Amino acid sequence: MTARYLDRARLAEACAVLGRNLDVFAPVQRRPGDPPRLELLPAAGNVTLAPRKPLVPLKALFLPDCEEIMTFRRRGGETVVTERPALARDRVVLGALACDVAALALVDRVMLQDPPDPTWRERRERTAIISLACAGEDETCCCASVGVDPLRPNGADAVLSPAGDGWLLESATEKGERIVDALQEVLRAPSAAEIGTARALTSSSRKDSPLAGCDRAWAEVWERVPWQGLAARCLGCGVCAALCPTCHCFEIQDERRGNDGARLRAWDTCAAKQYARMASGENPRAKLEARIRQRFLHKLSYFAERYGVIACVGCGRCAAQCPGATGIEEVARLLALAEADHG
Amino acid sequence: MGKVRVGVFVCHCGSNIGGTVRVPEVVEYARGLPAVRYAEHNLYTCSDAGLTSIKKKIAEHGLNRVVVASCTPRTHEELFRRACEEAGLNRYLFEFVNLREHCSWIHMREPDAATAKAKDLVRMGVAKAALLEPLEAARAKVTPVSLVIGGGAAGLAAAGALAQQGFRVHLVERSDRLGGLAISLWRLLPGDRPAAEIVGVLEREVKATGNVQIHLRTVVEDVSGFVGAFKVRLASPDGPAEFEVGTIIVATGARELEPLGLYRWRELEGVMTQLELERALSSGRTRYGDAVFINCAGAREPGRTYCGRLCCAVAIKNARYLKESDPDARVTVLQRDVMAFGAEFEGEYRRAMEAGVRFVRYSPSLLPEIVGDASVKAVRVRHDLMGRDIEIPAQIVVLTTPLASHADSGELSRMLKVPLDADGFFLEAHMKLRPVEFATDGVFVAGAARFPADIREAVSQGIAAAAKAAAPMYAGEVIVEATTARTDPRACSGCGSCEAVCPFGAVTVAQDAKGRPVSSVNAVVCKGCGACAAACPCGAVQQQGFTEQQILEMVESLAFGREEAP
Amino acid sequence: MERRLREIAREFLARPGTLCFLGWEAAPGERGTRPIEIRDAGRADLLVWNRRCHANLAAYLPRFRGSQGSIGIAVKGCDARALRELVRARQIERERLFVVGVPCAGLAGPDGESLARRCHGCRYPEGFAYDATLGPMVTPDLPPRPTDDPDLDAMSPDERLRWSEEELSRCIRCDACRKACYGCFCPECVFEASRPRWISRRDTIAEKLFYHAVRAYHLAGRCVGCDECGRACPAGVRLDVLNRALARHVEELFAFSGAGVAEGAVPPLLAFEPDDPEPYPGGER
Amino acid sequence: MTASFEPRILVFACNWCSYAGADMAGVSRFQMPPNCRVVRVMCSARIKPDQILAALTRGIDAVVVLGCHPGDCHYAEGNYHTRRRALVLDALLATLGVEKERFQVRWISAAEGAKFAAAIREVIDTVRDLGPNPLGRSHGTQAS
Repeated sequence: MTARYLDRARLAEACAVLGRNLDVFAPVQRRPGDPPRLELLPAAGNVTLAPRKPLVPLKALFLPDCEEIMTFRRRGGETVVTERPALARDRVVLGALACDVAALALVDRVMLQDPPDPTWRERRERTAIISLACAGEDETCCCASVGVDPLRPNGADAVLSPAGDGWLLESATEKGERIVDALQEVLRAPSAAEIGTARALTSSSRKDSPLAGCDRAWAEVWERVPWQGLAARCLGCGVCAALCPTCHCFEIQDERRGNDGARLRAWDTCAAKQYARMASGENPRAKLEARIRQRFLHKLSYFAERYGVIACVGCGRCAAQCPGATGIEEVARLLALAEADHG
Repeated sequence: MGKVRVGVFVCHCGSNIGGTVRVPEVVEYARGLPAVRYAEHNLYTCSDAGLTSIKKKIAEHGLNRVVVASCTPRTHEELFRRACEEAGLNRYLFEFVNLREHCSWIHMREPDAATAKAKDLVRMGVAKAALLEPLEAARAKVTPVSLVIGGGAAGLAAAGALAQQGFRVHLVERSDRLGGLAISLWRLLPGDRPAAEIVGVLEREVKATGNVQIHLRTVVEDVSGFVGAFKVRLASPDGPAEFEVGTIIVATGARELEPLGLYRWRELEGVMTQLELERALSSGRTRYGDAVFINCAGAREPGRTYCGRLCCAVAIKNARYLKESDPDARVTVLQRDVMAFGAEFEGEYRRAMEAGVRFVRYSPSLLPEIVGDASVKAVRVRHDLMGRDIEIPAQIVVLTTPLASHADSGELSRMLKVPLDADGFFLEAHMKLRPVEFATDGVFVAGAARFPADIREAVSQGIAAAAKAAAPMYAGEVIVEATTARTDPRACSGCGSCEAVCPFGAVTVAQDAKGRPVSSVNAVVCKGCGACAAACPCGAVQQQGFTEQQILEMVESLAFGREEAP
Repeated sequence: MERRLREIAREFLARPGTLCFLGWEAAPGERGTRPIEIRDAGRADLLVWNRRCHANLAAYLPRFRGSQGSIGIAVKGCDARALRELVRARQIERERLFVVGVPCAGLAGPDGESLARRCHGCRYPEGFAYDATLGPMVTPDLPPRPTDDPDLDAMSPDERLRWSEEELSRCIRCDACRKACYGCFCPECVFEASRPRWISRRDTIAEKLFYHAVRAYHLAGRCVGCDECGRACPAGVRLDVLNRALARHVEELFAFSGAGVAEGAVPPLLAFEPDDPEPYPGGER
Repeated sequence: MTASFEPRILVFACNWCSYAGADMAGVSRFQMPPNCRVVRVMCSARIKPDQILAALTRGIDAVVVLGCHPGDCHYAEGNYHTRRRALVLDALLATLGVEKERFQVRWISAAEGAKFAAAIREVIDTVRDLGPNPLGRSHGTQAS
C-alpha cells in the first residue's frame, strides 16, 4: 500500500470529496482555545487536524451519550412502534488519535462478545477510521505505557502523519485503501523529504507510567489502598467517567412524553450514586469511596482479569479534568505502593 | 393499588356544553387515551341519572379513577366526590375537568376550536387522574375548653358568651382586677353611663355562668400545640398552672399612650392625660378652672401615623363636662381635625359646641406651647384661621393621646404564631372577610388588641370571637384538608426552605436519629397551600393531590399529547 | 502564611475530639493544588497556600452531616460565604467547625498569571467570626467583572438567546457543575429523580437550557460566585456569566447583600416584603 | 408563518381567587380565543418555577400564573412568595434571552371575570405576535 500526500490547503476539499458518499466526522474547533469535538461535517467551526484530544472521546460515535433504540406513538388507542433505522450511509472519521482508537478495541471485547451488540457492531463495521499520528499532547498523556503506539495506531484503517505543510497518508486496511482511492483526486505523491519527516516523527507520550504492567488481578492488594483519602477530595462529579474513552456502561430508559415515547439508551456510570441503587432503595455502593474503588478497579483489575488487558489507554483525560486532580495513574501508583508494602 | 382504570364522564350540561363542544367526539377521543377503560356522555352528569351511572360504571368496569368533564369544581366537586365515595372509591381518586366555564361558555362561536380544546382538557385531566392517590383527611379532637387572654370588656364579653354556651373558660388577667382599661374610666359614650357600671354588668354575667375560671395577676408563659389541643402554661404569684384548651381568644386590649417628652407632661403641674383626668373626675373633683385640651398628642406623626379613632370623642365628652360643671371656665379643644364618627359622636360634638367649648385648629408644623413655670398658666398656639399666635389662659392642660399596643405584644404573637401589624396591634386573617380570626386555626382576636375600639365594638368583637371559637368545640373535632404537604425524609436535606415559607408554622425541621436535619409537616396545622412544596429544591416535600409529578404530567400532556400538530 | 497555616492545623489536630482538617496540598504535575483532608497532625506539613488553591473546601462539609468530631477548614473569602450559607441551611453546625481565614488577594486564572474569573468583584463576608486567620480578612481591590465577559445587558433578547443557546449547547450533560457546587447538597436532585422525570437524557438544547435554568434558579440568592461549577466543567461553558448576572438581578431586586455576605441575611426566595415590586406594573387592581 | 400561528398557553390559577375569576368570566359569557388551558392549584404559591421552565422548554408558548391580589391571599402570604419567585424567574428568563411576555403573573380576584378575560386576550395577542416559542423550536434538535 503506497503512501500518498495531502496538502493542508486541500483538507477542506478532501472532506467534501469524502462527503459525497460518506458521513464524515472530524475534529472541529468552535472557538479558539476550545478542545476539538468530533462532529459530522459540515459543522460550525474549523476542522483542526492536530494532536489534541477531542473533549468527548471517539467512542461516542459508536455509543452515543443518548440514542433512541425505538420509538412508540399512541394513536386512537393503537400503539405504533418503530425500530431504530440502520445507518443511512457508511461513515469515516478523520484525525482520531491513537488513544481513542485503541479504546474502541477494548470496548469491542465487551460489545462484540457473544451475543454482540447490534448497534455497536453495525457502526464499527460501517465506519472507517483515519487517525492522526500523535506526538503527544500534554503531561497527562501516557498511552505509550499501555502498549499503544501513538504514531502508528493499532486499529486505524489509515494514518495521517504530519510532514511539511500537510500529511502523509498511508492506509493500513482494505477499508483504509478504499478511502485513499476515493481521495485520489486531492492527493499527490509525497516527496522523499516529506516521507523522511513523517518517518522521523517521535512522540512525547510517557512510557514510565505506573499503568505499565498493571494488567492483573489486584484482589489481595486493593484493600490496603487508602480509598478514603481519594474519596476525601473527590466531589463525585463523574467527569472522569463522562470523558473516559473506555467507559461503556449504559442504561435503558423508556421515556413517555404525552402520548409519544421512546426507548432510550444513555450513558450511565458507576461513579454516579444511583448506579448501584436497587428498586428497593438499597444501595451497596452508597459510599463515595466504594464507587471510586469500583470505577478504578474495574479498569485496572476486573477488566484485566477477564480480558487480559487493563481498560485504560492512557489518554489522561481523567487526570487532566478532575477538579480534585486525581487520575487513574495515581490509583495505579497507590496499588503498586500497597503491593510493595505488602511483600 | 393495582392497574389504573380511568372512567371518563363528559357532561352536555343540556346545551350549555353540548351546544358548542361536540361531546360525543370528545368521549370517543377519551376512549383512546392511555389508562381509560370507560367513557360516556350524560345529558346532566350531576343529575340523579348521571350520579347513578357513575356509581354503576365504577362497579361494572372496576374503575379506580374517575374524571368528570362538566362545570366547575368550585360548585360540584363535593357532589361527585361523594358519588365516588358511595361507590366505594376514595373521594380523592376523582378529577374534575371544566368544560363549561372554561370552554363552551367562552368559545361559543368556535365549535371546532372548543372541541379541540375540550380534548386537551380531558387528556390533561386523565393524565393527572392516573396519578391520583387515595387520601385520608386528618382529624383532630377538640378539647371543649377555651383560653381568653385579657379580662377587659372584650375578654369578659367573649368569656361570658362561651360560658353561657356551656364551655369551660380560663380567663387570664395580668392585673389584680377585671375590667381592663374601662374601669379606670369615668363615664362612657355613647349613652354617657358610668364605666364601672357597664363593666360590672359584664363581670357579673361571667361569674354567674360558673363556667369561667378567673386567673388574676397571671400571665401566659407558654403556648404549644395546635387547634383542638393547645398546651397552655400560666404563671402567677400562687404558682404555675398547666392545662389544655381547644381554642384561644386574644383580648389583651391596649394602653393609653404616655406622652413622655410632650407638652411638659410630668414636668408642670396641671398637665395631664385624658386617663388622668378621668381618674380625677371619678374621684369626684368637678371644678378645674380654665382648661385646654390638646388632641392628637403623639398621634398621626412620624413613627405613629395612625389615628386613635376614639380620642376625639373622649376629649369632646370631657371638655363638655368641664364646661357644664363650671360654666365660667374657658374650655378649649386644640385639634388638627375632629374625628366624631357616627350619629352619637357627631351629636356629642354639637352639644359640646353648644355648651360653649371652643374648638381651635392647630397645625402639626406649629405645635402648641405650654406657658408657665411651676404650673400651667396658659397655652400659646398659632390660630390657623387668624394666622397669628394666640395665648389661651389655662389652669389645666389635658393631652389627648391615642391608644397604643402593649409593649410586650410581640411575645404573645410569637407564642401563638400570629402576626402583628406595623404598630404592634394583632393582625387578623382577612380584614374584610375574617375580622376576628387569625390565619392560625383555633386562635381569635377581639377588642383593642386588634385596634382602638370603643366598648361597644370591644363587646361585639368579643361575642363574635366567642361564636367563631365555639364552632370547632361544638363539633368536637376538626377535620382538616387532606391535600396537605408531606415530607419524604430520605429525599430531604433539611435545608429549611419549607419551614421558612410556611405561613402556618406547620413545617418544622428537626434532627433525626442520625443527627441529620429533616423536615416534617403537621397535617393538622397544614392548610395545603403548597408553598413549601414549591420552595423545596429537590421535591422532598410534596403537596398531596398536587404533586410535582401530577402537575408535570399535565404540563407534558399539553405539550406533547396532541395527536395532530397544533 | 503557609507555615502559619500548618502550625494552626497541627495545633488544632492535636486537640481532643477533632475529626480532620480540610486544606489544600500540592497536586501532581501541572495541576497546582488539590483538596486534602488531614486526620493526623503529623501530615499538616502537606498543606499549601498559593494563588492556585481554587477548590472551595466548604463544598466538602455537607458530607459530614451526622458524623462526630470537630472539623478544621481553611477558607478564602468566597469559601467563607459558602460556609456561612451552609450553616444557615443547617448542612453543618458552626460549633463543629474551626474556621481558618486565609487572606486571598485573588486566585490565578487558567494561564497561571491572570486573575481568575471568579475573583472579579469579590466581596469578603461581613462580620464573619473566624476562629483563626492568616492575616486581615478584607476584600481586596479587584476589577468588578472579567474584561472578556459578554455584555448581556447590551444585547437584545434575541441576541441573548442566541448567546445562551450557543453557550449551553457546548454542555455535555456530565453533571459535574452540579456535583461540584457547594449549594447542591440535596440527597436526591430533581435531575436524578425518576418520579417525576424532570429532564430527558436526550442531547437537545432545550434539555440543556432547562437543566441550567433550573440549576441557576435553585441557586438564586445562594450562589456565592465561587465558580467551582465553571472549574469542573470540561466543556468550558460560561456558567459564571449566567450566575453573576442572576446574582446581580436578585441583589438589585431585593436590596440583598449577596449570598453569605451578611450574617443572618436570608436568601430572598425564602422571604418576602408586602411592598415588593410588582412583576407586571399595572397588573395590580 | 406567524400569521397562521396559534400559540398554546398554559395558565395556572389559584383556587380561591383566580380560578373563581375564570369561572366568573365563563358565567358572564366573555368570549376569548381558545388558546389557553387552565390548571387549578390551591394557591399560586404551589407553582414551582421548575414547572414553568419545564413548560417553556417543552414548547409551550407562554405560561401565565394567576393569584389573588397581594394582601388577599387565602393563605395570607402565598402570593407574596409567588411574586418574589416571579421576579427572580423573570430575571433568569431575561438573562437567557427568553421574551418576558412568555411568562406572566397577574392578580385576579374572584369577582374580576372581565379582568381575567382581558388579561387572557392580551396575553394571547402578544404571544401570537411574538411567534412560536424558540425554546420549543430547539426542542428535539440535537445540540453539538
